[in-house]
Amino acid sequence: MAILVDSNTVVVVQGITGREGSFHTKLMLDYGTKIVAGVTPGRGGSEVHGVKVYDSIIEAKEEHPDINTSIVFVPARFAIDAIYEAIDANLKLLVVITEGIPVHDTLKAINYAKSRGVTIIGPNCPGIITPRESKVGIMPSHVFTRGPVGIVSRSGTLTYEVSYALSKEGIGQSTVIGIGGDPVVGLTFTEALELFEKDDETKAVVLLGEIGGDMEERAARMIAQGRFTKPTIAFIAGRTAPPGKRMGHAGAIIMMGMGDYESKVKALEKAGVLVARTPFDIPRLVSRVL
Amino acid sequence: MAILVDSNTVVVVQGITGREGSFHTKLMLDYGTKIVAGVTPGRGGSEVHGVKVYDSIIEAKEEHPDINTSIVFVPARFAIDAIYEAIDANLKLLVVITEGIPVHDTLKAINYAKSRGVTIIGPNCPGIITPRESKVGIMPSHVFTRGPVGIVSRSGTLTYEVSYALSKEGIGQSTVIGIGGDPVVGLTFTEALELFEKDDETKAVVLLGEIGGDMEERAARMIAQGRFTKPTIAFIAGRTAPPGKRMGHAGAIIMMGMGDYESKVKALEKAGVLVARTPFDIPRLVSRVL
Amino acid sequence: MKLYEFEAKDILRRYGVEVPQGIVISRGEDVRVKIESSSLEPPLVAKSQVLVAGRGKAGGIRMANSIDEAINIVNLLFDHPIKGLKPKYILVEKAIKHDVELYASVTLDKSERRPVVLASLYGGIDIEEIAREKPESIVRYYVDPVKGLMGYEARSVAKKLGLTGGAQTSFSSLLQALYNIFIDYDADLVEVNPLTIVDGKVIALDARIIVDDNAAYRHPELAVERVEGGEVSIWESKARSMGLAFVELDGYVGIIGNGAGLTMTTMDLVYEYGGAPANFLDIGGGASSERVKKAVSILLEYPKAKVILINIFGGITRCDEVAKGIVEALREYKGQPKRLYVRLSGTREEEGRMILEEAEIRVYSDPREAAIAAVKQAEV
Amino acid sequence: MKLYEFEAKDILRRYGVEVPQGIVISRGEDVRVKIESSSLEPPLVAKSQVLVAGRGKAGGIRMANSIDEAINIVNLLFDHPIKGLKPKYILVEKAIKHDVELYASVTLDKSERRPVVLASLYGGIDIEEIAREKPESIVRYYVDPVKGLMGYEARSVAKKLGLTGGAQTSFSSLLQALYNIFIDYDADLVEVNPLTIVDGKVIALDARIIVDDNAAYRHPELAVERVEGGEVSIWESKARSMGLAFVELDGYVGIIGNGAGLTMTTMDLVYEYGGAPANFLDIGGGASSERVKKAVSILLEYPKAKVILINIFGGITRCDEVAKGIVEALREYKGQPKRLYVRLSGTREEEGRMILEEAEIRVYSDPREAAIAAVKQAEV
Repeated sequence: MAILVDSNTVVVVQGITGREGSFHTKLMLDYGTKIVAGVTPGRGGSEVHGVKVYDSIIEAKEEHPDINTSIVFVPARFAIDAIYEAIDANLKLLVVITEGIPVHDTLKAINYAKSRGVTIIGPNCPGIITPRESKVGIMPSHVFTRGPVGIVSRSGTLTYEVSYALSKEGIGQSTVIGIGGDPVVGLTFTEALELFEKDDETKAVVLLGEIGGDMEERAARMIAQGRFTKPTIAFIAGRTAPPGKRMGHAGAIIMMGMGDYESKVKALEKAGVLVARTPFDIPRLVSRVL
Repeated sequence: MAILVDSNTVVVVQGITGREGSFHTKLMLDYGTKIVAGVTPGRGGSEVHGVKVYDSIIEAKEEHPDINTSIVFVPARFAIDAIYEAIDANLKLLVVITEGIPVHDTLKAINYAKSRGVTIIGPNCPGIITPRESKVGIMPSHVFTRGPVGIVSRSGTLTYEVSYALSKEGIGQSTVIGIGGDPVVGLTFTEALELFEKDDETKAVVLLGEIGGDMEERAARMIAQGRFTKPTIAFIAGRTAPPGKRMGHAGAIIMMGMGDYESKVKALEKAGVLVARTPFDIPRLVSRVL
Repeated sequence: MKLYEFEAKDILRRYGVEVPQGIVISRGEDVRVKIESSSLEPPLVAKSQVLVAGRGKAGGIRMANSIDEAINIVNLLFDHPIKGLKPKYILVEKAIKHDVELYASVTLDKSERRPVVLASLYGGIDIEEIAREKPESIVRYYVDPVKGLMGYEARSVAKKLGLTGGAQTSFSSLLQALYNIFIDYDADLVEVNPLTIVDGKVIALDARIIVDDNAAYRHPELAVERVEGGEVSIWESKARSMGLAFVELDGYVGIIGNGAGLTMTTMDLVYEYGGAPANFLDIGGGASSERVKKAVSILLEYPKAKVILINIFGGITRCDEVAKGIVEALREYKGQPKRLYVRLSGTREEEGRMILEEAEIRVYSDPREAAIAAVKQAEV
Repeated sequence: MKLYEFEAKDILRRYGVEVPQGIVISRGEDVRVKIESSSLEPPLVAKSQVLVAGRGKAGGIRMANSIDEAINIVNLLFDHPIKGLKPKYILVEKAIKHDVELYASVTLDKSERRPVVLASLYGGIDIEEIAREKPESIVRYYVDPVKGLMGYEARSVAKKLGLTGGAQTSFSSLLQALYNIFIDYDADLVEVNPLTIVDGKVIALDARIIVDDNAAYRHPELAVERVEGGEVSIWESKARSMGLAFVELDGYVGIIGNGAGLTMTTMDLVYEYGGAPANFLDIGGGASSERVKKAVSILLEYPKAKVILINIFGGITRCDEVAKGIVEALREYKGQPKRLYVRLSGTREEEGRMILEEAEIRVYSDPREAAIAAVKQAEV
């Protein structure tokens, strides 16, 4: 089963002719991802690693009506346009790799996507992988193996670290999602947990958080309320980080008492989540619940 | 039966403390319209013709949860705010009397209303009346009588003229709607016809148009396509008006070949509509089809 | 509110659209000093800044191949009336050599209740003819007003026109700029006609922006002195300055009504009974006696109106206010007496009727009777 | 990008918010001339314009009861460092006598993914304490970003605070202005704290606007010379000028990672094995060798870092680019040699490993081993 991407995922790469777009198109193709088209305005007609490039998604869909997913490498200033184009073309999943998108743009795009029933992963994220089926992202493929553990993470590289550690211990993954490091992202922890809850293949979930924000607290609340029922192991990066920079008084007022390491760990443990002290303790904790 | 307003219509008057708001509240109350509250920000607690005034619709609804309709007399600069307030308060029908609302504001309000399933009549309109049940508008009551003819009109005063002429001949009206004279209005001819089509009481419809725009042509197309099937009598004001002022080339390109008297009459007659030469010919034509 | 070409071009420039380098000279300024102190080099084009259409055909646009010629032409244009009105401003621009003239605009399609982008490869003064004869050559694109015009949509319009490469990119940026101006300025119309493409870059050669009068209060920055005119008679501008909708016509029966529909119908009736209306004058909804007084006073002064036919069906308009206004206008009027034919119906009809009858003005309840009587009297 | 108080107040003024009459004096200007030529009359308040918090407690705000006193105070403030940094601008304002201090702001609630209005009757420097102790005294209102903040919504917030009459109207206009600024300026925060109410009219006494750095390119008008600083060490500002995320810490193990999560985890590991990180330095995703070179060069120069621990798990970052950057930084470095502990995994790991091993740098595949070795060496 797995969630969001699988062997039926048919991908268009937006910004395929850029440095990163082209490089990772090759790696995704090598992994077996069904990339059938690329889009770069003004570059229609060319080819990148054997993938045909179009000026627009609409034109790509005319020849490949089965496209249902986009991965976006378009530079930050043009990213919102690319995202709207993909939503308007009725794709169902967008994975936005681009870093540095203005947060007001992200907000608009996420609102628009929600109103059209589209899922956005990211921005500023490593993407999503269902091992042995489809990789729509930029993660190093070799660290993943297929198995019963779902992973959802705010940090890209930490995801690789943990997946690698699990794989080395013979524990595979159903789907691994890096939701992105920006302050506002399309798919949140709780939304990812909802999807994992419904996925029979996923027997346990690893949640990789960070200090800041309250996404971990929200996940903890969801688990405490019984809306997510599978065994969960968490790690929160930043235990030893000094208190972060603050944004005026408003940030402090909104986040009152949330966002620091202790708050997150306390909330998660209270909800019955096993919290690992280092990422390398995760495989042991996962084995315990499987 | 009738359409949109009837004895279940419960009204809040927005801008009730203004000159027109107060004057017409009295006239509507005299007609029997169920006005249970008025709203003028900052004037909450006062009374107008025995109607209690609130600072906001939410506060009015707390005491009168059955409010389902608003009539808006608020000055043009503040009208969009009043309209949004009424939509957000989940009212179902808004009658906007206010003249001089910027067209971009109207556009926004209409889009928002549509997305929330709310009907807006107007702006810059005389309102709607279902004789002997409810008047939500500013029309002179005595010209209307109850009967089988629905009227939908772009012109306020012409509506009174024709209703009066019909009533004098003993032909009553089911519901009479002045959709408003602004270039962009919430309820159009075709939308009104859809409602009259479903109303058993309405046996024939009088459509009062004007030169300019293509609302009459659209109504004609609807009738020609069989989407409105009741006998229809039309009058188009402006037969002898000189060609109007034009707005750049764009207006001419959009309206290419539409909008003038001949175009409208031709389209309507082709669709089987009886077109009256003067408003005073209408009763005779209506009698013919009833 | 129509903006002058130079105002429109200033706005376009701020939205990143390329327009020819130019300067504006106001009436009374030293033309030579202004041109010589600018960095403009010939060939130049001098354009009379008026708010009426047909300026080119009326000789309001002239080329100059030297600075001296430009100075002469500007002086000449200041004295050259366009549709009866001399310009207050002249725009002097670098002339742009160009081979193609395209068209682009954003306006509101009032029937669809959506903003629409119009674009064509064939711009210039014949655009309407092209729209009639080759409608398929004009691309229409409806915009979702909640979303705005996204880049990919603008590009699809440019591509549909057949533009490629830099021209496609530049043209789509232009469309997005026009759309943003349309929204930001509460515009009825933002039109660039013609525009040209030089080295893959769009240049706006002429520009037209009309701001919604109802929203003008939001744009106090558009404060340049504005001379509406040329097409408008002194009577029309007099009425407009009082906020009344007035159109001068060729007949002899002066007409006042409330509401455009009823006023037009009153004109139709006058024709029906063999007369000809001298004007269209709509006092609008809810007119005060003061407003009515002004309207009646204008028609009393207006020489074309031999008689005055007033047709009022009161809704938000109150007949007593109308009657008061009529009586006051007559009281103040010192000129040649004119006969008034007044029809009153609706809100406060009785009160109004009493006021008028006290002033010995006959009140009709059937507008046909009033129209017939007025036409008859006017023919005397 | 944080705006200065005077910039924020300029913007507020343009959005119709009343702010005290005032002038800005830049370092180097003639203070006497500037104040005397203004129409300011005592009592005045002089405010050091810095981008760090806690200015009031650090003596950056002073009252003056005469023009001469104001001149003295301004000169004094120019020489008075706030958190280590002397101001470049001083704002001199008419002092507003006031009894109440309220709070209002618009920011983005990142969890709700919605803009939120915060308002309280109890503003001033203790607002956070109030938020903790009397959270119910702060009104939060979430805004539908598609619709914006409508007047009726702003009024409901003002009413919830207990404001009535003119104060209610004025406060709701303020909230709408703050929201519009929030949107128009791509702001992370628009905050007025405190504001006061005099004769039913809101006056913003202080103002704070933070523009999203990622959107700063859209606001070229915010071009005043900006001295970030005070709280930021020279190492931090050096790293930032190269676009690197750097935080100075008190330990001795220099740290470079890719991605905030992994970099923080590397710090956590150093602590876990008994060491203490000298810094946080995240090279971000997809760093070029040039960027890596800059990061490594900073840590080589950075005296607190006795050893350097580099932890890279390549995704969009390529290990070969990282390796090249490290080698180049070492090649150019002329100072005291430092030991590097490099962990490489992921994209192009093998290529990276080869480059480093050629340069005789040991590459670890387990970050724990690298951390243990680095901590051990640093303790030598």
